[in-house]
Amino acid sequence: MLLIECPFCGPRAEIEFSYGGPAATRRPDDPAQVSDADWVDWLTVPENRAGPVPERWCHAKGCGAWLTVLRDTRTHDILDVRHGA
Amino acid sequence: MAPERMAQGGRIDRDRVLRFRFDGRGMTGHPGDTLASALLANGVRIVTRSFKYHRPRGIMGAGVEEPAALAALAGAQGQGNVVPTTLPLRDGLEVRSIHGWPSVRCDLGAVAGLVSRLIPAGFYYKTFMWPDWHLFEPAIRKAAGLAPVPDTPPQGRYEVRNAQCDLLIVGAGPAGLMAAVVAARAGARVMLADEGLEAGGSLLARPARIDGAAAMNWVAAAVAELAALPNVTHLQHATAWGWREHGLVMVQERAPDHRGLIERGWRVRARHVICATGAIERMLVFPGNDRPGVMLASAVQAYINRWGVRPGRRAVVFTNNDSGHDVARELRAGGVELAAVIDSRAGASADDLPLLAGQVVQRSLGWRGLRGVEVAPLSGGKTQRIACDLLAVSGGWNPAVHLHSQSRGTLRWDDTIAAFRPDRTAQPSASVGAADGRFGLHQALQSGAGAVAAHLGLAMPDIPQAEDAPYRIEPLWSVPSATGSKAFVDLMNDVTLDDIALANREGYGAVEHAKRYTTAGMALDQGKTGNVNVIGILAGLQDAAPGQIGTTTFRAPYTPVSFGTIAGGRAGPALLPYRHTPLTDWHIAQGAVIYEAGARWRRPGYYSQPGESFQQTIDREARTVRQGVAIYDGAPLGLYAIEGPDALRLIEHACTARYGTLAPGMGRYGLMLTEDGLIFDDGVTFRLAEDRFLLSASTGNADAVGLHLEKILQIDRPDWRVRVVNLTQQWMNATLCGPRARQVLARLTDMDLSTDAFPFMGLRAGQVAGLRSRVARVSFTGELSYEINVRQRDLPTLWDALLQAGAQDGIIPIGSEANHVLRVEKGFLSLGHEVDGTVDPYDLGMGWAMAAKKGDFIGLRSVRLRRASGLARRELVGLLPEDPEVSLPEGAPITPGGRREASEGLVTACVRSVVLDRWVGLGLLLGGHARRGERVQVRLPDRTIAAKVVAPVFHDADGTRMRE
Amino acid sequence: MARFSFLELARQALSGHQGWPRHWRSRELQPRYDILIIGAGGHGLAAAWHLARDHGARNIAVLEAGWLGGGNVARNTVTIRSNYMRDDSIPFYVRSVALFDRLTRDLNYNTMHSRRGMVDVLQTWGMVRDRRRRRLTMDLHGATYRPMSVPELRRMVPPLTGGGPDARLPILGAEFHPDAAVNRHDAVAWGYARAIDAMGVEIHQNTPVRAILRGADGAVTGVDTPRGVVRADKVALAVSGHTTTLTETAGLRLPLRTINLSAFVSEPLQPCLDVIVNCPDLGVYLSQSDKGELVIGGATDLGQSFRRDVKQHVFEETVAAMLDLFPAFRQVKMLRQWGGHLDIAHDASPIVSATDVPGLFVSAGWWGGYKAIPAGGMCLAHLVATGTPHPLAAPFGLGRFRHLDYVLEAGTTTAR
Amino acid sequence: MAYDLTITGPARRTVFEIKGDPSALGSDLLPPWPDRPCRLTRQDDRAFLWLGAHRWLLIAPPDHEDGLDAALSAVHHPDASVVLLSDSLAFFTLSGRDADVAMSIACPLDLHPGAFGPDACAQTDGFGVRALVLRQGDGWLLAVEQAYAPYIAAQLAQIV
Repeated sequence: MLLIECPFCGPRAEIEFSYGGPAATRRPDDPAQVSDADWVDWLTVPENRAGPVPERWCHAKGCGAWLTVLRDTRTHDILDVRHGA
Repeated sequence: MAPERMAQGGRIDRDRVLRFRFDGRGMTGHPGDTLASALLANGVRIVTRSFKYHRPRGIMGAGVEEPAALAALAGAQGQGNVVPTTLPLRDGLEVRSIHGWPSVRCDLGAVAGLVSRLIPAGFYYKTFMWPDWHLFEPAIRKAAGLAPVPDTPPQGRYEVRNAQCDLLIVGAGPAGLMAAVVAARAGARVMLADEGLEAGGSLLARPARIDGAAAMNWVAAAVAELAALPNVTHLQHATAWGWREHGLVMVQERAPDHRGLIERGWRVRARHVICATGAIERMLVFPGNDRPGVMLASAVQAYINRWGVRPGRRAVVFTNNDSGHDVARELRAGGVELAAVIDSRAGASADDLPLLAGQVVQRSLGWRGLRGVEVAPLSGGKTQRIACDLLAVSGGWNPAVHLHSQSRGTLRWDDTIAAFRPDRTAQPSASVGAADGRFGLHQALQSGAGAVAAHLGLAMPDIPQAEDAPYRIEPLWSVPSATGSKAFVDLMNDVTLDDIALANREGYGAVEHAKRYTTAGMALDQGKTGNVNVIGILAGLQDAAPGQIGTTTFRAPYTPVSFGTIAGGRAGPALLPYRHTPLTDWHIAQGAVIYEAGARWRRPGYYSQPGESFQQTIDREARTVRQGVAIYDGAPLGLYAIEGPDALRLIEHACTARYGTLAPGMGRYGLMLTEDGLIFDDGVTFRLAEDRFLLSASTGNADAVGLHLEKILQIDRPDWRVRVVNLTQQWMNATLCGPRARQVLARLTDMDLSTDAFPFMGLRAGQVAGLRSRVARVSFTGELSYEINVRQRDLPTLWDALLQAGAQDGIIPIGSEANHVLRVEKGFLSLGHEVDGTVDPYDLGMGWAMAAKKGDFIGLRSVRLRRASGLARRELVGLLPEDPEVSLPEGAPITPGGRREASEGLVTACVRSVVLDRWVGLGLLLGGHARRGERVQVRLPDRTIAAKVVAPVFHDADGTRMRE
Repeated sequence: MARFSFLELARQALSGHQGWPRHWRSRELQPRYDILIIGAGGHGLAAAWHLARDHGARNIAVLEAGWLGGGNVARNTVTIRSNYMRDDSIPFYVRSVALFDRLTRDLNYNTMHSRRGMVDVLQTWGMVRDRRRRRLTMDLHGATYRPMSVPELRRMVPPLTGGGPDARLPILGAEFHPDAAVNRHDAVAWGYARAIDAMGVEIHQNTPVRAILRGADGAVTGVDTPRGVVRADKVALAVSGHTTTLTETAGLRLPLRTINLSAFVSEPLQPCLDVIVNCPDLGVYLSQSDKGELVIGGATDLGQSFRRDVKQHVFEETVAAMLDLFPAFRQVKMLRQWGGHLDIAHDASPIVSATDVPGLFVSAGWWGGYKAIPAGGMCLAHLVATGTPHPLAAPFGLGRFRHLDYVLEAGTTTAR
Repeated sequence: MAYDLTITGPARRTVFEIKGDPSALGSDLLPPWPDRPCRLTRQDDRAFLWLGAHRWLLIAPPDHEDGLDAALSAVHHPDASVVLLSDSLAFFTLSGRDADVAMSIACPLDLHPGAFGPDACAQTDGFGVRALVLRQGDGWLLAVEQAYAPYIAAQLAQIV
């Protein structure tokens, strides 16, 4: 069970959070202007490093903040947590 | 008194007698005994027959390391695979030996030992193949499994507590206690957990001295000091069995002092962990090293000093290190005749002992029990026999690195102690004392205190005075005579030196391969005394250093832990959360069959009446809606207030429809898509004011929709000025539906209910039954319908008022089954039926809900991309079985021509229509929109059913009934 | 290859088992092969076996970063089944189950294959509907579900005493899947390894691939390892969990993420469970091994992970779910637990495919990939040997993502 | 030994959620604004909790509802929402010598006085669902979504 340092609430157990998937780069403002290939890449290809990856967690049972968490997939070490993207 | 109990000594309460039975024989022991010490005191030598060869086995250890003996408890507290060395003796225990038939002393299965040459490691991979494994499997399975399966749940409860601390100290031996005292005095929040029945660790078993007095005096003082401090939680008989990420350590407390509680689990979140887990003695590998009477030297020491039990009358000690010499002296002091000390080290010396340096035990002698040993020089030469009934063996000591290793800490091989010891830590922690390979008593105290001082930034405190006994070792992984005989490296799984050699010869030399091929280290003891021997043996066979061979993974649990302790109070009715509406109890009282619908709400499925069949009930409820008036409990419907200048932008970004054109007081149906362009949810959104909306979500997705909207706002659009507030639990609705709904509602409100004043898709605030209400004219049944929202506390009042006001019109409550019929008749989609996570709005013929003109919204790009590829899609159709009295099973495939081949669609729903008085269905069919009028075949295993493809609506296609 | 049999075992016993040959050899790494398979796990070894046996390929090397059979083939719950939902998936798994059935004979290595069947315990009406849909679609492709009453279920699984009318989720019914089997997972890896070694395929353990090498034309030319560069025109990846780690060295991006899935076993008990019991509503499944251990699996961890560990709360959920149905197991003890990492595609269906890099093939996205080993290996071999997808794996090409034409087995895409 | 624990509830209290920009509200009805996250202030039986970056909860006795509603529901500000949520939460109290033990079974949060002082408040996990936790006297106030009240009551009843 991870211990995630919520910027508002402090360190909290993983069971307080909802997992929101890998953090993609910012959603294009106008997807219609994005090529098919780039859209598919944005939509389906996550960062999958054996190392730090950005992911979203919502502190759903706590303050409700959506967080971007940089977590090392080899160790679970959390390198950064920030509110929002 | 039991025959082998010494006249005095030991930490047992001799004034009290505990009576127990072993295989029917009455025996006695004392408080403070373990089952093992009591059995040994009663002269019991054989307690187990081994797994594969059915060899007799006795008690060899004194704690969790026990490599051979298992027992079973019968009666109310019955359980199998009990390790006698860790079970506190209780009055009335009914103990059985394991795996002996007809008895452990005379085991017919021992015939397996006679054919043992045929069954080396991995033999089953090479045979039992013809004609088929199934021919042999039942017999093999019968031979397997040591313990009977309990047939009733245990009497009592389990619980799990969460705990947090600055320092978790695992182990209350000298190093751990010292660490705890230093940390506690400094004011840190300390948790001390020790697997033993009482604190003291190795000091319990040997006559050590601290500050010039008996070491146990120091232990008692330390325990008392800790007990008096409010910042300390001290648990005994509590094993730290698993170390997870981020400082989470799992502890099993085996005997909590609490009524009705069998065991207690702890989830301990520790800022820092001190591993003071001690060390475990290794076996030595020689022929017959499993014969009852062969014991670990440390266990012999413990039985003499801690339990006042004489494990034999005439002893030989066999060691490769200094610690065996102390045991020899204590044996003599305990009144056991010391025949010889066999030390494999040529340079060993001890003037006070009958030492045979540079010699090894070639083999043990005896039949069921030990009668003597055959001894010879390690370098070869003349053998001699020495009579004895006890052989104390010490192969050296392994730091108990299990927890450190579970935390991802690394290990390194240390030649000076011939063992793996902790190297780098991966989580905030330190190993101290013997767990760190520092086997001296002074070293233990010093490292315990030092680790805490370093962590807390304190000056090194004064520590009590103690001596370090010398520890020198020369590894002896197996004696030369061990090849070609039964010299065990794993007793529980009956793995021999030859098995390891065979595995190595056949290519299974990697330590994980050897383990898996031979099963060494995979039994209940997880190889605590034998695994490093296996590594040493492999190193010898491969001409490598043990450090190059490496270890297998140290996996949780450190010792077996009951499933009850893991689940705690979670089992049973509290397994999963559930939700009640304010009316759930009413529904149950009315005899409704309760379904657990989406989001774990308990809702009525249908209200059966006496004498009615299921179908009759559903028909009655559905027909009442079509012809009269009914109500249903809509409490769980998801509801969100969306407020702020950018409220419209958020809704139009999240939903497919257009809302900018919506007048206040009106609502519009829309879909929510995933970014993959697939339908995720649907619902009606009302505009309350220019910048205020009410968005409804399906019951099952209500929580997910809230998360989704917040994600948009917090991640993608933090600049938007809009708030989302969850009203699902605040406002709850009862929905009044049917052609007479208006006249019933009119009796309870003075709102103008005319269609002009209150049109379809309108929302009006006012009083209903004297309650503050918001009424929405929406319909999920296709009939005139009013969704009356009141505060949660008011819903029962409203419900009663509606039933009373509608009584003269024959109002009834309906459940979700009837709702299903009504929505299918209308072709309204249902999440979980038509919407199975694979469809987009066009597939369902709802392209009209895609307001692309408004610009981008979530899912649009993907829908367009997918549809541009021109791939054929499965589309929503109506299905009329040719025989109106035949239903189409939900989920049944539609195949081309009804052939048994890949499907071209499926039936998503099929109900008995109350308006058409026949079965009607919905389905998803490849290119279905263009196939109306076609005849398709629903394929079942034993037959096909023909159905006609029609438009997916069977009642009031133009919607006048709900609009008028 | 010394043929295994009871007679041979008896003959070897006379010489103290000194005469058994190595099951696979250690050899010099050659500078060039026709085909390189990366990963000596179940899928990689099976692919090599099919390449050698079905396609006559011999000049093959299987490169393994650690010890052979040490990936997910060593850390799963040995559940072999074909109870899938979609026409795209079912035939593939039906074939895999059939190939598993004869694997012991094909390999002359006892995999202890036990076709004991699996029973699904159904506790919500939604799941009853889901299994009916599966049953009816599976029937089209020769896989079987048989509905079963609750009394029949309880007779078949005596320790299943929970789930009564007052339970949190009462049991509503069951479906029996007679095709399901368990076997001995290590034996599968070792049997393939021994068989391909005998056919001349080289297995190189402790040979991690650091990078995939491409030529000026973009096509694969080989791989870089600490033991040197190894050349080949065809490279196939079967490295569950590490697929993207390797493809990124070739500049190839794939819709995969790596997650951890854990399992655990109990202490050995006398036989009490003759079938695999699957409880989809509660998310737990269990069987009993021939050694008597209960082998229990549950849900995956949330979030990506290259750890092979256990998330405590996921584990607790699984145990609580099991105890709800098997309350007497409360006093049974857990003996061991472990994790394994696998990669999961955006649509949660497998990928057996050529890639945009000519000569580079991937077999990935196996979620429950143990049951897919024989057919996965067969299809990968077919693809590598012929350059065209095997019909059974045709739905699992990477091309499907180009048009977002997902194979949605579970009806959901992975979390985003 | 058994636990010394008294449980009351579920009960309703007056609850308002305030979301958005706090400067939009300047009501005299509210206790002072808490100055740190996950802290509360109290005044006249009312507690004012700061529970999220842009989210506050006002909790008051049941009979305060009408007065507060009249004053607060009128607030209409482009950057703030004030919403009556009294019906949304069910409140339980836990008191007795072992109330802390019961909370340690219910909840993973560190509730040690050093970590969770008298003015602390938090939303966290309680028996697997979202729970609001604050101190009340020597014991605890535990609030959950009201639909879960029967479930939580059953869970608490198991702690004996």
